[in-house]
Amino acid sequence: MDGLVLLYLSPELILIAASLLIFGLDLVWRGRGSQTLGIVALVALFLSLIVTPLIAFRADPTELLSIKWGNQIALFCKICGPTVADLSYWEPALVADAIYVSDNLTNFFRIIASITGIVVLFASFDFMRGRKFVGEFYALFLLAIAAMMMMAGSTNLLMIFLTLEFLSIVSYILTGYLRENKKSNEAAIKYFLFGAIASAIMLYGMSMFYGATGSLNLAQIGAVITADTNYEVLALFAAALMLAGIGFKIALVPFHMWAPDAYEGAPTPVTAFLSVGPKVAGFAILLRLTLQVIYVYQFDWVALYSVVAVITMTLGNVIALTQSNVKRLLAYSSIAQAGYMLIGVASISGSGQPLDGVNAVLIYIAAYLFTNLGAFLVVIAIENKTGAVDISQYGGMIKRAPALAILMTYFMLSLAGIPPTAGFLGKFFVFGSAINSGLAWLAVIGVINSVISLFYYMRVIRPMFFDPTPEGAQPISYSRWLQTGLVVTAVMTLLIMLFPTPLFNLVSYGTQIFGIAMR
Amino acid sequence: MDLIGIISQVVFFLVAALTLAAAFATVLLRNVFHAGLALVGTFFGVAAIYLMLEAEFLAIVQVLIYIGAIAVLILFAIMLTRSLMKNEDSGMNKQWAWAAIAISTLFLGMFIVILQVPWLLNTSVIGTDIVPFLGTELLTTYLLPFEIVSVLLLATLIGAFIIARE
Amino acid sequence: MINDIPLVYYLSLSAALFCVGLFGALARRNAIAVLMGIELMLNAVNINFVAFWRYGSVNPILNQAGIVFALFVITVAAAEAAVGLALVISIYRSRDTVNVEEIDLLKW
Amino acid sequence: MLSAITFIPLLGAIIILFLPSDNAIKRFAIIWSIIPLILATIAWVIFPTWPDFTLMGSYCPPDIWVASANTYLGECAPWIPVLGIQYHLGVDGISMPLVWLTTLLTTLGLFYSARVINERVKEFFALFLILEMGMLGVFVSLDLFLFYIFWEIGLVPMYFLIGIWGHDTDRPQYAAIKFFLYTLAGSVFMLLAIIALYLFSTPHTFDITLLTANRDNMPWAKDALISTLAFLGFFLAFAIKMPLFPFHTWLPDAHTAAPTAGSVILAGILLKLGGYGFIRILLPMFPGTFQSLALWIGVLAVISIVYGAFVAMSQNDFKRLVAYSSVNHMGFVILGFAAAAALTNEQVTSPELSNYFNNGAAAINGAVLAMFSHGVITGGLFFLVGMLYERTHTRELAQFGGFMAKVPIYGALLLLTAFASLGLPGLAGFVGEFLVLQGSYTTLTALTFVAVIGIVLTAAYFLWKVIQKVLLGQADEKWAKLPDLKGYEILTLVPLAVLMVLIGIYPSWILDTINQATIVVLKAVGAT
Amino acid sequence: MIQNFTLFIPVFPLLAFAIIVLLTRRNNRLSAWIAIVGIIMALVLSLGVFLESLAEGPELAQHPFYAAPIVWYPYGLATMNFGWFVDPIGSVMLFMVPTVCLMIFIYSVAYMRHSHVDEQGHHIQEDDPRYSHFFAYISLFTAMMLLLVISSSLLQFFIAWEVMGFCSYALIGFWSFRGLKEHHIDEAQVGRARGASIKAFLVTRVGDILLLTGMILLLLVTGTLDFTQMFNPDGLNNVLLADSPLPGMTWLTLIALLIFGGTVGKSAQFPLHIWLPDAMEGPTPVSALIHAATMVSAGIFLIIRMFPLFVVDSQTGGNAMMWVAIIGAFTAIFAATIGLAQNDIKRVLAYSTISQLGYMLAALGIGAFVAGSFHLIMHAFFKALLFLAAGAVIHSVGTNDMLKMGGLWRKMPITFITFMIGAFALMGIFPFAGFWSKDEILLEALRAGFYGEASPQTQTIRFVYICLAIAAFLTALYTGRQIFLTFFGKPRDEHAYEHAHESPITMWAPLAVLATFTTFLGLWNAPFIGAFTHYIGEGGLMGLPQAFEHTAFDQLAWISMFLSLGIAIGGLIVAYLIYGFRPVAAGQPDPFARLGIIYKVLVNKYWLDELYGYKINLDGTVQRGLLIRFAGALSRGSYWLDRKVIDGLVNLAGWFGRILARLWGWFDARIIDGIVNATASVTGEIAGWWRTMQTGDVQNYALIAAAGAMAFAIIFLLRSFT
Repeated sequence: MDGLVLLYLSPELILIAASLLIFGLDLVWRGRGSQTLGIVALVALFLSLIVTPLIAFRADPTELLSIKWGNQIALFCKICGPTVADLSYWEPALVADAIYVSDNLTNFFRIIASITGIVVLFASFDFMRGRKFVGEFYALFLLAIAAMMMMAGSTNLLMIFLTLEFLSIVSYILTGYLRENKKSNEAAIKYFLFGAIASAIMLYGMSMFYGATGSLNLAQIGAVITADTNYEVLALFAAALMLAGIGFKIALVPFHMWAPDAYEGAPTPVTAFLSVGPKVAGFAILLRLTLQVIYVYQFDWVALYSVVAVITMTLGNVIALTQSNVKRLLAYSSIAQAGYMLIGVASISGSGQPLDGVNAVLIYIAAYLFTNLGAFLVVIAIENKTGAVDISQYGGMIKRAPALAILMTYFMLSLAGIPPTAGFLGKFFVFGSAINSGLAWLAVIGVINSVISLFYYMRVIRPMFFDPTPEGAQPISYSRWLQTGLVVTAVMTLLIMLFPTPLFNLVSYGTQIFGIAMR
Repeated sequence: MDLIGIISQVVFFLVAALTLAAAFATVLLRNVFHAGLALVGTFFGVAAIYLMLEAEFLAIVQVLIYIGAIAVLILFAIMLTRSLMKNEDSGMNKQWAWAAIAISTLFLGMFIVILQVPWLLNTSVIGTDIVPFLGTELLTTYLLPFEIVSVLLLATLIGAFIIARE
Repeated sequence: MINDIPLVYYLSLSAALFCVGLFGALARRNAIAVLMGIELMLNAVNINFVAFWRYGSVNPILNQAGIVFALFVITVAAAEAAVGLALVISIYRSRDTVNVEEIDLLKW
Repeated sequence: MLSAITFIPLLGAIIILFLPSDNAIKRFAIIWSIIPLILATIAWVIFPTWPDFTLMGSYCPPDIWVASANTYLGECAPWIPVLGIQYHLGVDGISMPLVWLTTLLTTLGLFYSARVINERVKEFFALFLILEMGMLGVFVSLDLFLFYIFWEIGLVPMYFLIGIWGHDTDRPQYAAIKFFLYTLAGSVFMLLAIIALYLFSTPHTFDITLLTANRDNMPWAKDALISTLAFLGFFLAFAIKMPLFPFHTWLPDAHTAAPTAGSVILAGILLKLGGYGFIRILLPMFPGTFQSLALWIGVLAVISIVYGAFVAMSQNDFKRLVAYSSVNHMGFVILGFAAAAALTNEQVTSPELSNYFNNGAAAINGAVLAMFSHGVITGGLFFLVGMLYERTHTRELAQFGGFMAKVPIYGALLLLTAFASLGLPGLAGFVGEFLVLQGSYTTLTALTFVAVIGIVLTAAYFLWKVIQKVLLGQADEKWAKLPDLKGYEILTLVPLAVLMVLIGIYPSWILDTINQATIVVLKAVGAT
Repeated sequence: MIQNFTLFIPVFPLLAFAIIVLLTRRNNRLSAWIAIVGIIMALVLSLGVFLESLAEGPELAQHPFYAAPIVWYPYGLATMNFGWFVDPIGSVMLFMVPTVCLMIFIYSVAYMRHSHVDEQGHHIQEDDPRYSHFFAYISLFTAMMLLLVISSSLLQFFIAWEVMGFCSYALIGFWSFRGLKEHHIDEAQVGRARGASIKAFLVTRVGDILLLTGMILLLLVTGTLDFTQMFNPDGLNNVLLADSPLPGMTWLTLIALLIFGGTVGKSAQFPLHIWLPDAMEGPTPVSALIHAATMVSAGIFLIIRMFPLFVVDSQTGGNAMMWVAIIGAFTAIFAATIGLAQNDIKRVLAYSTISQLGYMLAALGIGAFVAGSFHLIMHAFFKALLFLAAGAVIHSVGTNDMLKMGGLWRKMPITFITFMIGAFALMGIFPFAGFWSKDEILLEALRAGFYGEASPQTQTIRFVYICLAIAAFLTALYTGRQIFLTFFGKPRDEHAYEHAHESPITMWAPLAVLATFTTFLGLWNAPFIGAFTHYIGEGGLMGLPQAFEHTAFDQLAWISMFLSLGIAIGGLIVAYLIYGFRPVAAGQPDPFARLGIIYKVLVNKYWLDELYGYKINLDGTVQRGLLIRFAGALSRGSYWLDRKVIDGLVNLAGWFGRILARLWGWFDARIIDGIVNATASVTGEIAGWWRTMQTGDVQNYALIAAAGAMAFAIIFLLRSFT
């Protein structure tokens, strides 16, 4: 494996190296200087964020700045060896043996993962002040982000299983991080047991695929299955079982039951991470699985995904109506948002139009990322100072922390999909692609759901503006880090709506390899 | 069918029956410690299956790690949580009936798929020892997963330490 | 040896073992028993992989994907067991029970 | 010019956030809201000489340039090229008066609230200016995507205005969320319709002028199912906002709960967004579908008229009565649009049937003028109700009486507004109603006989409930020391009163502007 | 060339109105003067135009003074223009209206000063608290009447018509509110005025919407509302004769009847007459203004303006004119009967006005265009005179009730003389105006009914003649009764009698002027002079050039003249026998009451008020009857519908949700009893219900997940089999 190839693994390697460094430093400083460890983690994440475009660039004289977001693919495969292939489009044959691919989609998710990491770190600096095992927390968190990135890049059943388990295990540890807190413990054990069972079921599905095709690589499995239609039984049966594992990660309905409890129990920064990280990586795997393996049986998986999407949205939105704990409400809200994303996946039609399912999912992910993290940042800011987690305790927030109240309103509106926000753009694309691929009924149900969702999003805002401030409540101050986090997420939520072209370029670059790029 | 074939079939059924019995025991025995021991029995059965499938290295790994490490770990955990002394009544929870029904239909489905799907069948004889090839493959093709697993184990080590430390 | 015992036997054995493991995971009250169930399920999957490798692969010597996968499954199972038991012990320490049904502080 | 008018209020709102003291905010807000009023007046005054399509230093793709020949003060800028979305603003004869009315009512609303609102002043004025931006945006945007965004922007500030500053006796929070949910439920179906239009138009576009211009060779127009569904999507959103009969139940709650300035804007402008939608989107883009459904929409309109009047008659809360009167008046507007839509193609195009064309144009003129004058009249009415509430702290009609003697100036203005509202000729209400009737007798003759009964009912409930109960009869002792209107209150009402009389006596100063646009719309309708 | 300034005629009173309202509200004297100056300038200009049109002569009918410069509003490619239109009958109206109004203005300067005895017992003369308002309203009223007379388009006509309706509402309701300190009017009067004003406005409003509909249908069918273009021959013949949506009726007939509906509302004809008697609650000059000079005559003037429409309709077989005649005649006799039984001096005159209006409509109905218009002009003068005189009586005696008066001729000689002149004119006694115009109508009716050639209408014209004859007799009877009750016989109320005094000069001067007009104006159309007939009749009608044939004063004319004179004097004699011979003593019931049931019916005005459901009692309370109670119920019903049904859809869903929850609870109590009470809506119910799926037991979760995965896998399995 020559040095050049390592370049295409650099984001993950940087993060892993940084986490090892943090472990080491923590050992040496024996618990002091936890703040600097945080800074190290932040620097590592920024580094990986900057390195990704560097990998993606490819000197192209024809382009304006002679820089083209090329699509080299670093393949780590048996036959072709760890070589760098310069492909404009993703032929399965070429990448038949690849275990791990660092292509456009991976780069897209690397950017998303590193941004998630940065924002969640902003949130956790405050939270971690004065707790034990701070160094370990940051190190494990970096590993989790690395696992996310690797999940996006893996095109091999083994790699998918491994990275998924890696992310799960680190998440279990992070969820159970507050040892003395009963809820955190319970959340961790529940998350662990549910996750272990789900991944076992997924494993069984994977073994089925291996049995039928003799290979672990997605592209090869896809080729074999599309070639011979009497594999349809196996393909769908195994895919359904695999959906258990992936569904668990994304928290789609039949597999979502762990989410509300885990979100409520886990420390809030970890909840923020859980609500975005695994969900987004899960969609990366779902995209690869759908587009490369079972793409030919369009009727089946469209039906499956639409049904699951409808149940997920409706159940998520409806139950959220009666929640009074903010974290639990946001849990059900993120389940519902997963439902909207699944509409995008269900309406993938390869029509090459901008309003295609693939673009819709990636845009929705970007929009959801900033909005949800923003909302969690506000929750964290409030919880850090007042420990309030229930909506009723949010009384008169407009007086105590006007900026927080206004931002929370903005984020809630974005989640509900009210226009001047990124959430609206995401929903617009998702419903547009649904109509475009003939699933108009799905769009209608989606739209009704977003109206229902407005009700509980407004329930969060109502006490802030209308209820009187509880007596003896002094204004809420929050650290500079949280401020920067809030500013970043709010500005991005607005910018995505007002000047979406850069995001569209990134997304079309991301989907280029599937030949459904947005011209 | 020659004599060796019959013998091997008999041996397979014997081993399979033993493994399944041990598995059922693990699941049904009320006393968790006895269940732990039954689990060890199952692991031995699985190791035997590997031997029959000419994956000797894996059989040894199974015995060493599963029985040596994981089963022991589980037994320690049982002792640590003193559920040994407490004589719990039936180990089943309220929903075992529903679970039984669901799982039997799942098994039925799996069985149909197993019978139905045209699995790849190219019976080739393994002459030599495959372990060195396994080694090379591990360090060439599957080098990346190998590294990832190492980091995973490190993380687990530290994580378990954080959570369970006194 | 290979053609005496058809592949289907192994697969059905692994399916049975998987279902027993799943039943153990879903029906047992003790958390550790659930863990045992999970281990059973993972073992069943390993049997599956090794069987497919032995019967299915064109060149079982050079292409030992099944065995490699089994190996990784074992290691991950070990890691999972470690974390799982750590969690069980910490739950036991704070709630003095490992009965899964009683761990329902977080609901509705 | 239009971008300036739309975004100056937003700039004002942002500046307000940084102003220290309350009355600094109040003074600033009032002065700041006068700027868009002046700009709108200038735009309207130079209307006859409007350069046909001035490109304010912005580039419009050629087909959009051709299609928006009849809109003025156009501004174009590429916004989201991937989806073909243009930041395309433009104004024509129909939207210009409504833009002007928005700026006027906002200035008056702010001017009045400066004296009345004293707690959480900063939020009130900031939200008010954002609301103004939302409303102005809807009237000026010619791109469906932009239209939808401004449509929704208007909702949030109104929700807070009703919720926070509403009268706590009328469950303001319930009314606020009901308003928000009703309008949102309608507008999300409009979103689906917009997307459907985008997907099924040959050069994928959101541009209103483009969709109207070459509507006939667009796939969505040819396919009956899509055009009907899209039509119903838009219709639902506008009918809820309008409010048309079955969808009106949010209006009384929202009105009674909203603060005075809030309900002035709610009745004055927000109801007109629905009407504007009818004339800008439904009529030009779906003439065939609208024509086939014109009778049913007419029936709903007439029910609104008669039903609104009857329910208003049984109210004993002054504000609720005025709210239901809005349902009554808006019924006429929709009747006008339905009548214009019911014109068959050959009636619109053939020269010898020009009588039908003229009456159709009268219907649209009447509807748009009715919207404008209803904005002025009901704005005035809500101010009067607010002023009465400030003095008597009750809106119970039964407790008033003999105020004509006690507070003569207030009495005179209420008399003028009430009679304008019930459509006395010589005042604003009549001209709009007469034109609508002129148009609707042409096509929906039978329905109009019932609508005309509505006029008598309107007169009945206004005289009976408003003038009889409030002004006439024997004054009660407890109102002995009732103060008459103060300076600022009179100053708020004078512009509206002058407008009412001006429109009533010589309506052609506003109808010239509207008529120009109506002819264009009707010709476009007949183009098939 | 003065006619170019006709548009300024209404401007002067309008200007006066604006000045009074905006500037001189405080100063009563100044406002009165401004109003009078405004009306005088209008009168001067009108007389100028009148004289110029007289000079122009009869062919003014075919090409009148007309211009429509003002573009009121554009609609589509056409525009609606306003301007002025003066034809012969228009010019005569221009002469009559300002003159009578001027008299009323001068009269009301004094009338609006109230005298009352305060605690110390001495008289205080003070102006009405809203003195200037009164003059503002009557200036606006006159301005609108003048605008109506000169309007060139039916829409302009309609606008003036409706604003006049508003002014009548305001003036009738002039005393409908009272400040805390004011005591010039009592509680009952405030209540009655309040009821009367709204009744007047609403009833006329019903008439107005009929006119509005007719007007718009006319605009729809002929494409224009301009008087000059409306009656062009081809427009009238082909377009209007197409069949209208209503069966068996052409467009022309439908429009004509709708327009006549407007007149019925405004001029208080039979079905819609109930508002006029109650409108007496307003100050007397207002009653004079409304019920003599302007408002009611506007209704008749509308029929006169639209007469070509009616003529063509009757020529082409329509029955619009026949209906006008029948309703006119019936109202004449119907109102006259009620007039007999009224004790309020003003109500008698009110019913007499309704009856006389019925006369004019009957004349127009049988085609006697000239006679009808002449009677309109004459009636304006002598009815204004009667009202003002009655006002003088009330002002001095302090009460309206005739039973409390008697023998006033000594105390108020001038009022007595002028009242007598007016009464004789009303009865149609020889030298006075009424005689000539009423006789003319009876003559026309007689000639057309009995001596003209047989035509489908002769039966109706005979019926009309008989009604008019009886009505003439009854008119004489009730006028005589009025004279004897008020002026002759012994004073029945001592207090009222000694309180009575002659009215000041500003009040009796107008009476004198009107009296002179009443006596001499009749000669204008006397049999041999016939100047009026020549001027109005010769030119024919707009669009119908052939003139009204003017039959010489033949021997039949003599007979009908004596016949009508005889009827009038006979009525007077009968009245004298009942009331004059043995004057009614104080406290004695009205001798007419001896008729028993007939009297009761007439006193209760045929119980029409109760039928309509809006009877205003003497004490000012309003007795709600059938129609109004029905409307109230309907409105409460629709409000309930609005609250419960439509708004309740959401709550209804909540109710449905609760049923579902209870059903579920029945067989699974363990889960349900744990539910937090769900929100109102069904989504809330379901949410609360689904929420409990989250039982907290992770194995439960895992089971659902496994079952889900298994379900998907099995479904796919089954699907791939089929």
